[in-house]
Amino acid sequence: MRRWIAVVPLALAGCSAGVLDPQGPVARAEKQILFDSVGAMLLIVVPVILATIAFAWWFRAGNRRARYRPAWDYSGKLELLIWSVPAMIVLFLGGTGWVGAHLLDPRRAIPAKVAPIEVQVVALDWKWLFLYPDQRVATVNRLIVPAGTPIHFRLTSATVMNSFFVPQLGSQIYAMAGMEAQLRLAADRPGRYPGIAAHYSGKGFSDMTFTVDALPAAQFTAWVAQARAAPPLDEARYRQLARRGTVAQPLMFGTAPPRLFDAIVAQRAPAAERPRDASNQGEADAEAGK
Amino acid sequence: MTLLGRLSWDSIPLHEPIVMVTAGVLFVVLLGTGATILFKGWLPYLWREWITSVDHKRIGVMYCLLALVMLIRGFADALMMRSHQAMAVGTDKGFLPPDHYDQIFSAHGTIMIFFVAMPFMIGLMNFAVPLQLGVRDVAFPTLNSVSFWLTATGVLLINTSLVVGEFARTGWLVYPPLSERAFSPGVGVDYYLWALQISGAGTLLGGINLVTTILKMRAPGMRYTRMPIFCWTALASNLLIVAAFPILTATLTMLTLDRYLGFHFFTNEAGGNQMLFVNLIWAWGHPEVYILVLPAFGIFSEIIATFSGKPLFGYRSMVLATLAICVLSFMVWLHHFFTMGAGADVNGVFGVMTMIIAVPTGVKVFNWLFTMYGGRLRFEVPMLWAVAFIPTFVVGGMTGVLLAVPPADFVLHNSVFLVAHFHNVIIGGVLFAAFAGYTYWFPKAFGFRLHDGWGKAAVVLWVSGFYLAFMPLYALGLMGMTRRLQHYDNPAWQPWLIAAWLGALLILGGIACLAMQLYVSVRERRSLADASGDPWDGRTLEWATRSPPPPWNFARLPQVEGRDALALMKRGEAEKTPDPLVPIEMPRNSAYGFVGAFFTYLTGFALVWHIWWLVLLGLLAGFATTLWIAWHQPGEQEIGVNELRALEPAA
Amino acid sequence: MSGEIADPRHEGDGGAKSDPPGHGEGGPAPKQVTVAFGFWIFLLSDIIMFSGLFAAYAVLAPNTAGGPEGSELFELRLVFVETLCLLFSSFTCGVMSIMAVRQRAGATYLWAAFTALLGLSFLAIELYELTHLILDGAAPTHSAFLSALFTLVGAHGLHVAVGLVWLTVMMGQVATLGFTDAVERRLLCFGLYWHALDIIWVALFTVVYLYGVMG
Amino acid sequence: MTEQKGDRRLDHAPGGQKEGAVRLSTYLAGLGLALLLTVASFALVGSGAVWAPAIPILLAVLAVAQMGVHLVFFLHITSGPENTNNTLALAFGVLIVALTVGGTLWIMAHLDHNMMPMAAMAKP
Ligand code: HEA
Ligand code: HEA
Ligand code: CUA
Ligand SMILES: [Cu+2]
Repeated sequence: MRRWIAVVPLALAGCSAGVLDPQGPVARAEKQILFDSVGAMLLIVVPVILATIAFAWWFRAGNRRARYRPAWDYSGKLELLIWSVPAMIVLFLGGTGWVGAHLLDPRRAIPAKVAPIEVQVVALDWKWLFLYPDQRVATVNRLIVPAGTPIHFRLTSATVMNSFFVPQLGSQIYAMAGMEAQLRLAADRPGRYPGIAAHYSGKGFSDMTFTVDALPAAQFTAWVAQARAAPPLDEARYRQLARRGTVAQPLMFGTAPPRLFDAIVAQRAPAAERPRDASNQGEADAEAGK
Repeated sequence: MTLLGRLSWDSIPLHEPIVMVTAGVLFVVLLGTGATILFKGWLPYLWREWITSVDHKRIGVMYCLLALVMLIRGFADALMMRSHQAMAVGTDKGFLPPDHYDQIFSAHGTIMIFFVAMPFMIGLMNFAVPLQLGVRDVAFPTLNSVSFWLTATGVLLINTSLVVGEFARTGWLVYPPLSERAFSPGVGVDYYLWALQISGAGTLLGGINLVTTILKMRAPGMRYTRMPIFCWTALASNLLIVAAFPILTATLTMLTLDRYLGFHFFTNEAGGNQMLFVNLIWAWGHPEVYILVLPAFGIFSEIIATFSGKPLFGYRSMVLATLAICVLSFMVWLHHFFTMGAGADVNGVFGVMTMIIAVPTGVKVFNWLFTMYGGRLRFEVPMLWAVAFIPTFVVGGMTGVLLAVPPADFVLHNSVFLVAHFHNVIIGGVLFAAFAGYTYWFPKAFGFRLHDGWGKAAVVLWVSGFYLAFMPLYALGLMGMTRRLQHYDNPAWQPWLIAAWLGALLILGGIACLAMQLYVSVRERRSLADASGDPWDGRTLEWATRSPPPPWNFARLPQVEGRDALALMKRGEAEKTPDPLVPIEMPRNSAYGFVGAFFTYLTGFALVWHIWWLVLLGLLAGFATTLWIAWHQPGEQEIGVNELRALEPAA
Repeated sequence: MSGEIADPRHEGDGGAKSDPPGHGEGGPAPKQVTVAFGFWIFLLSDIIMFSGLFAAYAVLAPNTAGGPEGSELFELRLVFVETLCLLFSSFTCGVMSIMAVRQRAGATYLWAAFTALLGLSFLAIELYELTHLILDGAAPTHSAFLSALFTLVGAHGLHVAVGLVWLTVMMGQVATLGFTDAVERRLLCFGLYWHALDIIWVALFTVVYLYGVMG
Repeated sequence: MTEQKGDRRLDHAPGGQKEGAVRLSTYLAGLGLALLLTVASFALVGSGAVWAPAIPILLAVLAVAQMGVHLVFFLHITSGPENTNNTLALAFGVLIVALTVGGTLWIMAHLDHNMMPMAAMAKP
C-alpha cells in the first residue's frame, strides 16, 4: 500500500521509456506520424463530440425555443458534405500511411555514414538470444549496440511466435520459427532502453524482457573485447537455453557457433525437449539459465 | 487406452481454490435453480413454452438471457484481471499465477466475443427483425431453435472447462504454434475448438435463417427501400455471418486436424505455416467485429429516430453506408498483422482500405447527429445510451484509424493501447447498444417497462466507469505496456492500473444497477405495465401489435405504405382497409433443437477427452434424432378465425 | 395488393409503380421458395468454407518438406474416371428431380439408384487413391502439402458421403411418406447440394490434380 | 404441391422449377457441355496444343466455364428478373471467395518472399 503512494510522482513523470520518448530516427518518425494523425482526426472528432452535446442539449423536449422539424430528413448538400469531409481526412491519412509504410518499412536501410552492425535475434521460451555474427559473441536478454550506428536485425524464433520490440527505438516485428524477418533500427545516443516481447508466448512471457544498452562507439569495441572472455555458447549450453524457462540475469557468451542462426532458421539446430504429450496440464518448466 | 480417454480425477482442478469456489457456487446455484423448478412444478411450463419453443421472440429472449449470464462470467474474469494487474508490480506477482492468469484473459476474450456480444446481438435481431418486417416468424422456425441450442451447447462446453480440465492459455484467437499439441498439450485448446465449432455452426444456421427472412419474408408492401434501418443492418450483419463463419470453420478444422491427427498445417515442422493461420483467422476476425457493431448501429438508428420524434436523417446514405461497411470489412483483415512483415505495399493497401471504412462510419455518425437536429429529444434510458455512445464510439473509432496507419501500428500493436481501442468500440458501441436495445424492446417482450431510475444510474456508472477503466490504458500503451502481462516491473504504470481497477469497480456498480433494475421492475411490473403496446411512440411495426405480442405477432399482416410504417399509420396517411381475418398457420413446438444439442454436447465433450466410443454414440444418437424428426416433423397448426377473434379482441 | 402509391413521400425510391412480384415484397414468399433460397445461401457458405481450404492448399502446396510432390503422386486417369462419375451422377440426379416433380416414384428410385451408384464409385476410387497414398508413405502427417491435400480432397469426399446417406434417407421418405410438400422440398435441396458438390469438384480437379501434375 | 398465388409466380429459388419448366433437354445439354469442357481440360495437360506457360490460364478459364455450365444448366441460375436475389447472393459469394483466396495468396506470397531465410535465398 505504501508503495502505491510513493509511486504517484513517478507516474506524473509521464511517458518515460515509452513510444512518446523516442530515442532513434525510426521511433521519432513514428511518433510524429502518430501526432499528425491524431491531429487530423481531432479536426473532425472534436466538432462531432461538441455537436452531440450541443444538439442533445438544445433539442431536448423541454426547450420551447428549439424549432421542431419533424419532416426534415434529407438534405443533398449535407449529404455531400458528410461523405466528402471524412473522405478528405482519410485521403490525408491514407497518403501518410502509404508513404509511411514505405519509408518506415522495417527492412528499409536507415541512411547513415557508418556501416550498420549486424545482430541476429532468436526468440526462445522465454528469453531473447542475441548473436553478433561479426563480433562472434552472444548475449541473452541484453542487447549491446553502438549508439549512432544503424542496427540490422535478422530475427527468428526457435519456438512459438513472438514479437521483438524496443518502444523507444521504434517498429516491432514478429519473430517466427523457420522464417527470417528483418528490421532496422538505430539509437541516437548512448542510453539504456527497455525491450520487450510484444507477443504473448506462454507462461513465462511477462519475464521475457531485455535491455538495450547503446554505448559510445569506443566503449562498444571495449565491450566486445571483454565479452570474448566469457564462456562459449556451445551446443549443450544452447540446448539448455532452449528449454522452457526464464533466466534471472542477462548472460554473455564469448563465442557462438558461426552458423547457429541459419541452423535455427533452417530448423536444424539442436532442439529443446518439449512437454510430454500425455499430461493434460503439466508443462515441463525449468530454470534454463543459472 | 481407457474407457474415459484422457479424463481422470486429476482433470478436476481441486488444488485451485478460486476455481473450486467459483465452481462450487455455480454448482449450488444450478442445483438450487433446478430444484426450485422441479418443486414448483415449472418444468412442464418451461419445456412447453421455452425449451421447445420455435417462436422467434422466445428464442430471442433466451439468446439475450444466455448472453447476460455469460456477461457475468466475462466480467468476473475482467475484474480479476484488473485487480491482479493493479498489484502485480515488481516483486509482487499478484494473486493469480501465470497458469491461471493466462487462462483468464483467454476465457474473457473468448466468452465476451462469442458468448456475450454475439448472442446478445443475435438475440435482439431474432426478437425484433420479424416484428419490424411485419411477419409472423423467421423463415425457418425450427432451425432457429436448433441454432439457439447449438450456441447454448457451445456455452455449456466452454464452461465445463472451468470444472473439468482447463481453459486454453493461448489468447482468444489461439495462435499456433503455441496452440499446437507440442506447446499446449492440455485440453484447453480442444475445449475452445469444439465449443467454437459447435456454436459457430449454430451462428451460421442462424445467419442463413435471418438472411432468408429479410429477403423473402416481408409484410406486403415492405420493399427494400421501406425496411427499417435495423433490418438493413441485420441483413448486412447476417450476410457477414454467412460469408465469414465458414472461414472460421475451415481454419479451426485445420488446427483440429493438427492437434488430433498430427497434420502439419501450422506446425513448426514439416512445412507447416503459422502465418497462414493468422491470415485466415483474421479473414474471419475482422468481419466478425462488424458483425457485432452493425446491428448496434441499427439499434441506435431506431432509438435516435424514435426519441427525436423524427424520421431517420439520410435513410438512403445510411443504407449505402451499411452495405459499404459490409463489403469493405472483407478487404482489411491484414491490419491485425502489419508487424508480421508482409512489406510496404501490402501494408499500405490494407492500411488505406481500413481507413476508408471510417468514411461510411462517419456518415452514419453525422446522420445520427442530423436526426437529432430539429428533433424533440426525449431522454429516456435508451436515448441516454445512444447519446453516450456517439462520443465514446467516435473516440474508439479514431484510435482504430490510428492503428490503421502502419507506422503507428508498428509501435502500438499488441500494446494495451490496442486493448483500449477495442474495448472503446466494443463497450461504447456494441455493449451500450445491447443495453439500449434491451431497455427499448423490453416492454415489447414482457409488457412492462424497466424501471427508469435504476436505468439512469446504470448509464452514469457504466459511462464513467468505462472512461476511468480504459482511458488509462491508452496512456499505458504509449508508455510501452504490452497486453497479456501477468506482471510488470515499471512502477510508473501502477497508478494508471489502479485507476483502471477503480473504473472496473464503477462498472461493477453499473452492473449492480442493471440487476437491481431488473429486480425492481419485475416486482413493480403492475405500475410499470404498458397496455398500449407502444410505450415510446414508436415508428416501426413492432409497436403496431400488443405487448407481449401473440405468437403470431399480427392477426392480419400489416399493409406497408411507406417508410416508418407505423408513424404513417398514426398520422392516418396509411388508410386502413381491414382485410378479413384469415386462418393462420403457426409452426408447432419442437424438441429437436434441445435433444439434438444434448447429443452434440456429449459428442463435443467426448472429443475433447478422446472418449471415442462416446463420440460415436453421440453422433449416432444425433443422427437418429434427425431421422426421427425427418419422419415426424411437427408440421403446422392452424389457428382458425374464430379462435383468433377470441384471442385478439382488437383485431 | 396495392398497386399505386398515393403520396410520393411514402415511396422509398420513387421509381417503381407497383410492388414487383416476389422477393417477399408482396408478402412472405411461399415455403418452397424460402427453403430453396435458404439452402442456396447455405451452399454459398459451404463454398466459402471450401475456399478457405483451397487457399490453404494453394499456400501449402510447395511445402513438401522433402516428401513427394503432386506430380509424383497423381494418377490422372483415375481422376478422369472420378470426374466422369460425378458428372454423370449430376445428370442422373437432374433426371431424378424431374421424375420427382412428376411424382413418379418408380422412376425416381431408379434414377436415384443410378446417382448413388455413380457417387459410390466416385468415393470408392477416391478411397482407393488415398489409401494408396498412405501405404506408399505419402500420409497426411508427412508434410504440410499432404495435410492440405488430404483435407481438401477428404472434405469433398465427406460431403459426397453425406450426400449418399441423405439420398438413401430421401428414398426412404418417398417410400413411406410419398411425395408430400416437405419431401419435395428436401429432394429439391438434395439436388442443389449434389450439383454444388460437382462445382467444387471442378475447382478441385483443376487446381489440385491438373495443376499438380504440371508441377 | 401447393398452388401459388398469381402475383408470386415469378419468385423463384435456385432449382425452383415448376412441372415441365425444366426439361430433360436442359440436363442433357448441360451434361454435353460439361463433358466437353472436362475432356478439354484433361486433354490439355501434357499436350503440346498450347504454349505451355499458358496452359494453367486456359485450364482456369475452362474451369470457370464449366462452373458456369453447372450453375445454369443444373442449378438453373439465370439472369432473369425472377432470379435476381439468387444471382445477387451468388455474386456476393463469388466476391467473398475472390477476396479471401486472392487476398490470402497475395499476402502469403509477400510474407514468404520477405521472410525467406537469407541462407536459402543465396542458393539457386
Ligand atoms: C465483447 C467483448 C468484450 C467486453 C464487453 C469486454 C469487457 C471488459 N474487458 Fe475485455 N477483452 C476482450 C473483449 C471484451 N472485453 C477481448 C477480445 C480481449 C482480448 C483477450 C486476449 O488477450 O486474448 C479482452 C481483454 C481484456 C483484458 C486483458 C488486457 C491485456 O491483455 O492485458 C482486460 C484487462 O483488464 C479486459 C478488461 C475488461 C473490462 C474491465 C471489461 C468491462 O467493461 C467489463 C464489462 C462487464 C460486463 C460486460 C458485464 C456487465 C453486465 C451484466 C453482468 C449484466 C447485468 C444484468 C442485467 C442487465 C440484467 N479485457
Ligand atoms: C466492435 C468492434 C470493433 C470495431 C467497430 C472496430 C472498428 C475499427 N477498428 Fe478495431 N479492433 C477490434 C474491434 C473493433 N474495431 C478488436 C476486437 C481488435 C483487436 C483484436 C485482438 O487483437 O485481440 C481490433 C483491432 C484493430 C486493429 C489492429 C491493431 C493491432 O493489432 O495492432 C486495427 C488496425 O487498423 C483496428 C482498426 C479499426 C478501425 C479503423 C475501425 C473503424 O471501423 C472505426 C471507424 C469509426 C470512426 C473512425 C469514428 C466515426 C467516424 C467519424 C466521426 C468520421 C470522421 C473520422 C475520420 C475521418 C477519422 N482495429
Ligand atoms: Cu476467475 Cu479463474
Ligand atoms: Cu480489424
